[in-house]
Amino acid sequence: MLSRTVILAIVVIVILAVGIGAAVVLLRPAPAASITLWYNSTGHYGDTEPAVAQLIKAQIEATGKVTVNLQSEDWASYRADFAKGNLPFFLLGWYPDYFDTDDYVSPFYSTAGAQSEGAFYTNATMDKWITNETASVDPTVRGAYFQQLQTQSAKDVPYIPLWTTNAHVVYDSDITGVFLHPVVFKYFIMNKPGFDHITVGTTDSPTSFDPALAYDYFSTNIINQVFDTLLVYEPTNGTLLPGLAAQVPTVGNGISADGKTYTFQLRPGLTFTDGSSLNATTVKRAIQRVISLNLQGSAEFLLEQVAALGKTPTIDTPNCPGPCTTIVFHLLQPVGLFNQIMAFSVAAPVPWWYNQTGAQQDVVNGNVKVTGDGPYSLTSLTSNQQYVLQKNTNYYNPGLYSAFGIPTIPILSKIIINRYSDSSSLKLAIQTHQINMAYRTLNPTDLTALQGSAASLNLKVDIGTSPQIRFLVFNVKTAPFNDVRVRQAIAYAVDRSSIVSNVFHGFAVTLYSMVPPGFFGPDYSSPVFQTAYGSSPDVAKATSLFSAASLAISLSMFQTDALERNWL
Amino acid sequence: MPKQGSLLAYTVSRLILALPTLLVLLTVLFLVLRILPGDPISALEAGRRSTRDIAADKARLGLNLPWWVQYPVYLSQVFSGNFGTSLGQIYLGQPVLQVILQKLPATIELATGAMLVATLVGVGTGIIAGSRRDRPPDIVVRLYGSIIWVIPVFWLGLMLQLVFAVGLHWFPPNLRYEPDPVFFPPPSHLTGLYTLDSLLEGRIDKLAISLAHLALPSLTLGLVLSGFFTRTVRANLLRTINSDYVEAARARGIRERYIVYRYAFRNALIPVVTILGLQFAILFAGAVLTERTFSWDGMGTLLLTSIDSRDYPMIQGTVIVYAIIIVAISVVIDVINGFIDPRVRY
Amino acid sequence: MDPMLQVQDLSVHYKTRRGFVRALEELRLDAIQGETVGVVGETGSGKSTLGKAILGILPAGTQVDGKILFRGRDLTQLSNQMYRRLRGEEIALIFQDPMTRLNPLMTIMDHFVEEIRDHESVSADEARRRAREALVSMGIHESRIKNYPHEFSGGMRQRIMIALAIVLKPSLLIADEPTTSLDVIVESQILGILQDLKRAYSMSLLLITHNLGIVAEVCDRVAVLYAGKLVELGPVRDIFRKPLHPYTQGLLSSIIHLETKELHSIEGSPPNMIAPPSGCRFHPRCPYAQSICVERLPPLVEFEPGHFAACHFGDKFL
Amino acid sequence: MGIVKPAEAEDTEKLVRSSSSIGTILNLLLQDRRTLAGVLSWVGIGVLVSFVVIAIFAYPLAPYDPQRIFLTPPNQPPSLQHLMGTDDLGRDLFSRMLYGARTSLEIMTIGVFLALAIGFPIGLVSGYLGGKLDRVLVLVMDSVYAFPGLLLAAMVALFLGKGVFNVGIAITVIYVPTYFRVTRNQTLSVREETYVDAARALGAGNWTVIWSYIAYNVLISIPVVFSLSAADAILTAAGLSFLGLGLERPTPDWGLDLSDAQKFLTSGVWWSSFFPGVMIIILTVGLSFLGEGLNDIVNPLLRKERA
Repeated sequence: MLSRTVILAIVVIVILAVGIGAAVVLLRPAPAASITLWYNSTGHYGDTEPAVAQLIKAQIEATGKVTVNLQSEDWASYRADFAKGNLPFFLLGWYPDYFDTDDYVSPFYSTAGAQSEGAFYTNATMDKWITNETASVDPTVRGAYFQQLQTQSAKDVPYIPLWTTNAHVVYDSDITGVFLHPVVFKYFIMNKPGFDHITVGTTDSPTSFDPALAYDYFSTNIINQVFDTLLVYEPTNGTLLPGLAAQVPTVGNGISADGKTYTFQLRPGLTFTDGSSLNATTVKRAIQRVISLNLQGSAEFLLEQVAALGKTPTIDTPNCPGPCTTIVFHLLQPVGLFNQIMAFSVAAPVPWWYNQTGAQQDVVNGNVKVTGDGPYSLTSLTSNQQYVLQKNTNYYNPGLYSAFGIPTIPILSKIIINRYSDSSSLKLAIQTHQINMAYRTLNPTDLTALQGSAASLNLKVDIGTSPQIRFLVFNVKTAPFNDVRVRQAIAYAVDRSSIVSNVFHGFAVTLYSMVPPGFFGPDYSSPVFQTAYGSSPDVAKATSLFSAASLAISLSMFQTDALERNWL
Repeated sequence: MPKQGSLLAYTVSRLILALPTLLVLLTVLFLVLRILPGDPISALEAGRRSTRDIAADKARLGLNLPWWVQYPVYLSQVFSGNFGTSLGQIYLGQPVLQVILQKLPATIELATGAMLVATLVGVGTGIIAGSRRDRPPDIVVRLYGSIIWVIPVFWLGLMLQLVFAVGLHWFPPNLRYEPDPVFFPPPSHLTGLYTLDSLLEGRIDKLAISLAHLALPSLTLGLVLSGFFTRTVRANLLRTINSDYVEAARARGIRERYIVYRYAFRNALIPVVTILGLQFAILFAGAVLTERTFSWDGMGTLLLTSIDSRDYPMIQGTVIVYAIIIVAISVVIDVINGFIDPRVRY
Repeated sequence: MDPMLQVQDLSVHYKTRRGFVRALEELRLDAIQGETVGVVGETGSGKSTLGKAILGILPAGTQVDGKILFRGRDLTQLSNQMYRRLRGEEIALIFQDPMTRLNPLMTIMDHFVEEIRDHESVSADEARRRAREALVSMGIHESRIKNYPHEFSGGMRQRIMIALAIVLKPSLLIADEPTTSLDVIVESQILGILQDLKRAYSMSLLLITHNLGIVAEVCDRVAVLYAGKLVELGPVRDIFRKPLHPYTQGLLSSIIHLETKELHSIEGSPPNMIAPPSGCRFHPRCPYAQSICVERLPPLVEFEPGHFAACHFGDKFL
Repeated sequence: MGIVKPAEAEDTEKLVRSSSSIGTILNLLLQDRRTLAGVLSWVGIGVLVSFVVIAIFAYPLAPYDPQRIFLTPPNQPPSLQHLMGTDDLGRDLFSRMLYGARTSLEIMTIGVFLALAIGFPIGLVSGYLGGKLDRVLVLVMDSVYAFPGLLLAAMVALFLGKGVFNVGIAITVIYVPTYFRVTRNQTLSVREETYVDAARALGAGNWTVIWSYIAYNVLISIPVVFSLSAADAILTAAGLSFLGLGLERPTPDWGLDLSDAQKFLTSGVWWSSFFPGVMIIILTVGLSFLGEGLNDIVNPLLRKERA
């Protein structure tokens, strides 16, 4: 019977398929040495991260010497994990805290800074250069130090700079006052005619709103709306203005001649939104709190080391009790950028009742316990969902920007920030006008599409250069990355231009030094990685370096296997 | 025979019968969550040396104890509703049950909406097919029935989003409510079900907004589920239409209309109620995917967030609450079934 | 007296996937008022089809030819609406298996009220009263009228079915194997009830059965069907005494005779109804078959007054 | 056909027929080609066989390495060079789809076959022996069956880690109860049939009885369940990947690719979401058709044998 033959044929095919399938599964070749690259999976850097990670994986694997496993986790865990040294090799980004080239050097190459970046890099010479560089205000002197620092960084490779992103914001075209400020994205100068509030969407999620702990873009940016610092920035650039302080200290007027004493005069009658007083002792107590808590992953080192306040800062409050408006900082050595640091969120005063033994919880028994003195207060906080900023009607300085054509701040009475789980949800929300503004982070494809349809959708798409840099971090204490040859091999292997074109469609710029070119004042940037490793990947060099370091890699293999549970 | 009394007795007996099922399910979950991975915390941390001190977490959760000690503790925790506090960064320190109860209404709302869509579409198409056997409508509906249930629910969600939210602007693309609480203040939190709360508040506008947001997720999940109803209703209807009692009714000269409704449809729909319980399992699984597609802040999203932040107590709590809901629903379905089907109570 | 029911050349062909099933071929049958006619035959001989054909409840797509005259009206020409009114009201049918013939979701009362009010415009109270009456007349206590079908035994359900059938006082009752699924004691009860009813309302009864014992006990005349064809028709006494068709002879000898205690069975199995044998359909099993039986279909011939048979050799058995 | 044999003959025929149950189904398939059920089944078989072929011959069929990144701008629309376009990394989507068939079928095969291998014998024993063991097993299996499959699989996958084999195991857990139920129910009803009693009376041992009669009969209904659960397994695997619990990037996997591509959908990049979705749908619809068709063919068969 013919049908029998057909049946038989089908049965044979099916059995063969099953057998071959099983063989394919079971007989896959075991990988050679393997390393793990970590990336954030929950949209802190937008949803381009998996693509970047895969691209880097492919580039490293092109050497044929190692396989790269990809691992991801949510931002809060990621943040905590790398600070604790749990991530050996990972993707990270950096947004400046203050307006100085030092902010691209100290946080990375100083021993304390490298710790909070999860690199655990330490080099006494680098530390010394940094100290010298911060002490000086002479561009030539600083330039020389920055050059040495960058050159050394390309040799030691604790980080591999990859690219700088473009900042972007998409918003209703009738919203005014939107500016991609390099440090603080200021909601309090925005206006939407006929509206008293706007809703903003983001894919980012905060870690904490305690200035003593927060050290990521979203958290510090909210802190900057809710807390004022002694000094604040102009609306559109990095020039400092008096904030809580009545004026910006200058040499002779607040700064001692040796550059080691800074005196600030607080405005009189300041209070926090809950009515508790804000005076010189409050400021002193807040700064001491940050340093004594020294929370893991926080920006504490900016105060302790960069600002040279030391472990036990000497801070005088000469007219307390009494008006209690004068505060004097005694630095261990001269610091040229102390004013800048006093404008960063870590230096924001907090009420006396803030937890002195640990980070202040944002919500206690359902009540928001984030209390500041800024133009807005955080009145409602639904974890991972919605954050509502409400106008602080008693704001002490509504005329802060009157000289810039903004008579009073804040303008809008409410800013409602909604969190979206991914960039496509965020894009949908702005596209369908569910929200008035999408700020951080839309993916490049969507951005291009939105640019194209902005006019018909009544949206504006602002794209600006961003001071944010993106880079790879090695935990230099962990095998195999404790071997500098492995780090150098990877520096040879990475292909920046393919990341920029393939992932970011040109919405990014290749970066060859942790100091990005052309941002602040004198340009100290030097493309040291281009000089050392070339502008396109050199697979041959990478391969030979990997081979040279192979012993280390096989050791690490052993370690990884011991850590990973192997099922079946 | 007194009906009320027996229904009550039946309800009680069903509740008692549900206990072993719940116990078995909890035991299975105990195995999956604690015994199979050996050490769930380390398994979650999978190779990373964690932020959290694994040993301390294990001690805190009692996971370092042998299973025969863990098991009774686990059960007592479940039955006292004490699932511990969150270890994840987002809900750090908050009681697990409290967080879950905040998210539960969203999932219940979505599930109800989806079940409604599934029942309406499924029963409708099933009736069309069943009463026109082997004619073109039947063939179309049968193809629909065998295609729709294998369409990935997340893919369908994306397509509906693309067409109805982005393209036609008929419905909002995601979330449970307008993100702007100033123009669109959400209904006051009474039950957590936005639609019900709107009604309780007497605000039709809020109800409309809630329903608009509910529409696409419910449609997505409901359509995928409807295939099963289509096929069951069709098969049952074919059975009842050709049944002896329908023939007998016809022989008695009963009006065709009554025969179709009282005899064929009602009898065809009863088994549908019976299988409804099992459909909820598929429904909740689909709801996890749908919640993700539509940024719907329910239990599914909570579970995924907890997995992301490796929040073991929250993962465990969420999964157990799912199990309890499933068992509770099966009891409710049985009681409903007892109410509408006179044969069941014996 | 004019016959109440006249079935003339009735053919019923069911449509199936494999072809037409010729369930009835050119059947002739009549019944006068108050008469009991038995219809006997093997399973698949078309006897149940006959009942359904008269009531017009054959499945959609079934091909029906011939005439069914009821009180002079051709039922096959009736509109759906007219036909529906006729069912239950003038012709009622009792089915073989009472267990599955009631809607499990409706109480007994619901069944009655529905049927009464679908045919007569009476008040609900009146309908309920009549329902109770009908039920009580079947020997079931009226308190049970609110019960559901599953709460009754098979015998009680058959009585309920009979009550439902007679509640509108039809003039023709078709009973399709009414006792087959019941035990012997219940069977005799049910038969007694049917007899009483027939007398009380002077109904005609068409009793479809395979049980010749019942036929002998109850019927005035009997029609024997084989493979959809009427093979013999006549008064009960004539047929039992002098069966003219070999098939009838076979049937009769397959009853256990108390005297001989011998059981004859008919050799072979019922024919394929899609492609029935040529000529006389019984020829493959007929011990007397000749070549003519294969070639030609025997006509129905009146061999005695009122005693018809369709056999080429009918006269040989006279 | 059409001739009723004496009871013994009928039973013999059943025994003979049951010993080639799969063949019986295929014979019926050939017979019923023109009915809706037959058409559905053949379409299903066609789809399944083509995907198996694609999976086996992915290497020669695919124009490129599925992980090769083309340094042209990514997200290229379909063209002659890239039949289905490229994804957000500039990888050839067509090649990834072909290799994705391999991933899907591997997972499905592991999951469904393991589930069959576990659920079938347990169901057989449970249904045949009955008693307390049966009641306990039914309670356990029904409980698991009532729990959302994807969630259970997600838990298992979460604790086992990513990878084809682990996802396969996770899926196994869901379908063991399915096969258990089918096998047990069939066993229960077949057990009551006379020919098993007859065989027992002839002195066959318990296990002989089980294997020679029940097992084969139960096997008739397995292809139906197999097709339907395979379709469901592919969906579940895709769901796991979509949730980030399935496979590790850059494994070519439809669910994962779809999950990564969906974010570009509203910006006009339709192909990278469309094709993975379509691949999943074609395969699952094929399997669903096969299951539906077989169901229509097998159910009357079972009923007939039962009658």
